[in-house]
Amino acid sequence: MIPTTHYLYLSLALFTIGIVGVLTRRNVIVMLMSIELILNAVNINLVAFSRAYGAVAGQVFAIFIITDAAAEAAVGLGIILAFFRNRETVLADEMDLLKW
Amino acid sequence: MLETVKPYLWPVLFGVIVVAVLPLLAGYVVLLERKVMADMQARLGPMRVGPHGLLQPIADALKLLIKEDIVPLNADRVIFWLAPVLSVTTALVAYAAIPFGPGFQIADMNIGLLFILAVSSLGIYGIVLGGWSSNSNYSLMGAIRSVAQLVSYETAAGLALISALMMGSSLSLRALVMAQQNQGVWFIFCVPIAFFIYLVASIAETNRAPFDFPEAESELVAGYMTEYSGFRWSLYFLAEYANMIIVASVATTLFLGGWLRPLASVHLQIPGTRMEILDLIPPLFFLALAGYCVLRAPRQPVAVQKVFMLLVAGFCLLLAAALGWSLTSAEFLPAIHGAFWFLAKVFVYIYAFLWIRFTFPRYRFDQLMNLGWRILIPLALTNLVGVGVALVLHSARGWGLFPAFLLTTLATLAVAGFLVNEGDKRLKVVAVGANGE
Amino acid sequence: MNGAGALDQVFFYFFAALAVVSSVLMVTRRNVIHSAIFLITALLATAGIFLQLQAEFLFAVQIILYVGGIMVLFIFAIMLVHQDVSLKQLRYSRQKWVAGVLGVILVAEFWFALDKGGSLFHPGAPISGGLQPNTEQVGQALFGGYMLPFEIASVLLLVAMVGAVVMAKRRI
Amino acid sequence: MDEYSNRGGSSVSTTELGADEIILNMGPQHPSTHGVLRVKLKLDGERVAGTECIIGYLHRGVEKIAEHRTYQQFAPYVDRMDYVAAVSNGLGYCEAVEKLLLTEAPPRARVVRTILTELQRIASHLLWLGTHALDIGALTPVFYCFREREEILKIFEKYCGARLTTHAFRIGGLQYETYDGFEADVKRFCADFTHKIDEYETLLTLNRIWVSRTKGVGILTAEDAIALGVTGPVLRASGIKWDLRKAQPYAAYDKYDFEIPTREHGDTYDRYLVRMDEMRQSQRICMQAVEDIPVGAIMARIGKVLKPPPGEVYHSIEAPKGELGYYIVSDGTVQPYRVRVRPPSFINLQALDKMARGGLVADVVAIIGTIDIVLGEVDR
Repeated sequence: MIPTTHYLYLSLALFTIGIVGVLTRRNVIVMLMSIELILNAVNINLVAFSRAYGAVAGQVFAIFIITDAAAEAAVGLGIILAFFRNRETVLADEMDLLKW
Repeated sequence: MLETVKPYLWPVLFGVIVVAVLPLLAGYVVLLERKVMADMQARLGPMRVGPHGLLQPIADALKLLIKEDIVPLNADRVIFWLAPVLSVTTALVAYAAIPFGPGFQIADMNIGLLFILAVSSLGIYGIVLGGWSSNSNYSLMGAIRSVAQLVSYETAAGLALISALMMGSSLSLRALVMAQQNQGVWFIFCVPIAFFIYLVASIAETNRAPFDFPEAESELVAGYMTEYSGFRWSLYFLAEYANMIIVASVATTLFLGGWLRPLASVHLQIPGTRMEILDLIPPLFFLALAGYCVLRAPRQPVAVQKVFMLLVAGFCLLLAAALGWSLTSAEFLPAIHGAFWFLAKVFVYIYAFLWIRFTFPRYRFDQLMNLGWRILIPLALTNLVGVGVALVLHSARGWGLFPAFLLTTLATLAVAGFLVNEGDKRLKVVAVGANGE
Repeated sequence: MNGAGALDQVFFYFFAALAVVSSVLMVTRRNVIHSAIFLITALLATAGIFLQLQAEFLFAVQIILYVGGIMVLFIFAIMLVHQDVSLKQLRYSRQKWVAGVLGVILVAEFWFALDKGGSLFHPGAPISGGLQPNTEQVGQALFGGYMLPFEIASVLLLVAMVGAVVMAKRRI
Repeated sequence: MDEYSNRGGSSVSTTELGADEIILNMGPQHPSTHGVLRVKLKLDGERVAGTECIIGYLHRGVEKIAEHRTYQQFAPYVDRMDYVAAVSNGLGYCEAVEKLLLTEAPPRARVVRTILTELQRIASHLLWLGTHALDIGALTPVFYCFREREEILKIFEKYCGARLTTHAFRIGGLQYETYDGFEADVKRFCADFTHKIDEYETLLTLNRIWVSRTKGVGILTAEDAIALGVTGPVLRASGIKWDLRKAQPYAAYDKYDFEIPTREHGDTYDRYLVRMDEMRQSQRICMQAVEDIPVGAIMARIGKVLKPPPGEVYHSIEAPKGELGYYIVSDGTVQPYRVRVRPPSFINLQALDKMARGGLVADVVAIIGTIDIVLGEVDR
């Protein structure tokens, strides 16, 4: 039996990598992908606990999180595409005007 | 340790069989396609390699293997290499869940259908990455089109499959077939509209005409595989045909009764024995085939071909013998005959694919999207409600299965008529608009 | 330890290593498409972990929705935006050192918490068969106790859909 | 040189959204440009914002060659322009030279010419139908069309020994008498052919996909058609009843009863219907003509060396693709001073931009098919 804490360590690793990705990369698409990674790390936690406590709630919440991720990706990518059409860039530090 | 490994032995063996036989099967599906096409187009098709072109797939495979492998300049080499492999892998993995017969299934998963859907949704990456990494306009446009197409039609296909799930109330493919056996009816007779939607959506999902946009030759040359050649190209080809067999298998399992014999609940026995008359069909079919081959053998032009024709006849005889022998054994009867009926149904489904391909012109891309989003998906949703209503009528109100489904099917058909009518009206508006410009 | 358990462990550590390695590569690759491919690998590895945790339904949902849906959307978007240029640009923004330090601090913090407090979890003895039959259990929970959140999630999706259309459409 | 950059199918990807338009090069090696037409498409997403035809890949200088050949020697060259309708090309040229010589072919020759030309029209339309359907994705009609076209080519082969570039006619009449059984062959073909057209129509005319791919696609209004000088079925599909066989009868067309099929919308579907009806009419003409072929000479008395009087002549006929005109200037020698050909495909191709603009990429393929071009004729 694998101890629950191992899942948590894995989740921690993915979470941190995701955070570092969001903070360091300039490309907004990669930032969005890093956020997906963070959500994914949370899912591992939820499912691991769901298994450990024998409660299905964790899995249900994981499904909600995936739903959320889908919504986030759709809107986020929509914004990126709209932005790219107008400004020809997908770099976060070049998005520095409130109006053009 | 041996005890741990033991339960995996049979599945691994089945897996090896599937992986080994499938490319060959795909090759012969190609031959079948060419022969059917030739038949419909008043010509003969491949006739040179082997009698009636029976060795053509092997010759083609050899030719593709020794062809030069061209990688375009500035292509992303790793992904260019990876993409076709990905395509084939996902296509093959999906076979893990398919029950070819009551005993012949690699893994009976409790999420079998979801597994197939999940794995085949991964197949998109093979196309997308291949198109992107080729560094060519045609490939990229083919890839983008294919993504849009697959994503849209997966929705319709999934919704159509759900109605079969509701009938069988399980996700395990084996349980679904058993449900059809227990209820004594193939689900296609209960939910014909769902079957139709799945038929259309599965043609679109496997990129076959009239929805073959990712590789529309008159527009995009060869779409995502424009830059591929030789063995990698043949991997894509294999994946395409493997996918065709998968969607046909899924449709067979969910709608056409899987490995069940037609009229499975009719037990007409030959007087004096336990054998059923209907079970005699498979061995007799192969006997007839063997007889035909023997008759044709002397007419072949070359000695080698005569021998080969006789070999084919012997092979058919062997199959007939196996099918006939299994009649005497209660243990093997369902297994061997099940596989026969399953494959027969799969081929009928594939034949429908081919028939449609050679009859219809190609849709335009926007028309394809309209069909998917404005007709098929609303229709699938309506159908889902209809199936729910019918099931409630059946189980809670005590209606017969057929009256309940007849009612809802007619209602869904009315919705379909309405949707198509609206679509036509919109088309007219568009045409008038174009005229006005 | 019996064989099945050993297999279980092999799967877990394999998938865990795969997930971590590919997510590191995802953050560090210059080519956005490569990043996306490594994220896909990480998500597939996570799906493997779900399977190992006997959450089969979630395994399928993860692949169908995440890998087959969301990531396809990402790749689609990457193909639509000009990506040749990004190869020549700086990968990381100026605050990368600050971010790195913050990341290390975060890891240390959580690690400390897990290390000290991990034993405080008192899970009951895991149910031997997992939550079986998994799909039915999840379904009943979803349409039973979690009906309202489910409906709210569907409204969320609708809003997101409208939002995405508004964003992406050139002329409405 | 032009605003379009020179990007081929294998160049870097340019489908980014930011740049509003991309350039896609169709051809000269593309499965559906019917030979070596090169079309530069300016695309706004999938919409066509503009097209530019680049032609000349098949240019052989046919008109210049004519100036160094005698009148008879040049006759085989005209077969190589519209090589799928060689008989019609030959008819136009022979009649033009005959006009220049102030002579006429004898009645028997004219009737045989009419029959062969109408058969050629059917063959040309069949080739068009097959390839057009293939472009739109219907794989099967092309084989049916070729099956019937084969019968026509067999008749040609029996008559003059060649199937494609026939050189069937001579200036002043015919070289060969018809073979035994010519009438029977033509009658048999015509009798069968009615059912065959119905067969094609069952495959396509009411097919939903075919209708949705062609109706409202590539609309050419009557005014535009006239302004662009478009002729043939493309013009008649826009609603203008103009057919040289009726307007200025040549060969033996004034003797036969036939109609000029027209439609009014001027879209791809109408052009399809017009050509289908034209095949029926051609079959009708053949049936009438073969019933009574006058007996008599097949060659006018014009002598072996042709020296037309100085002057010029313009003679045009209704080729399968439209008005095929020959403008010949004679300086009294054995060689023409100048020959100018007005090929129908070349003029009709000008309408491509008008029809394709605002449509989708897939429509361009349909529209190129519906114009029915032969690059040998466009480039000459």
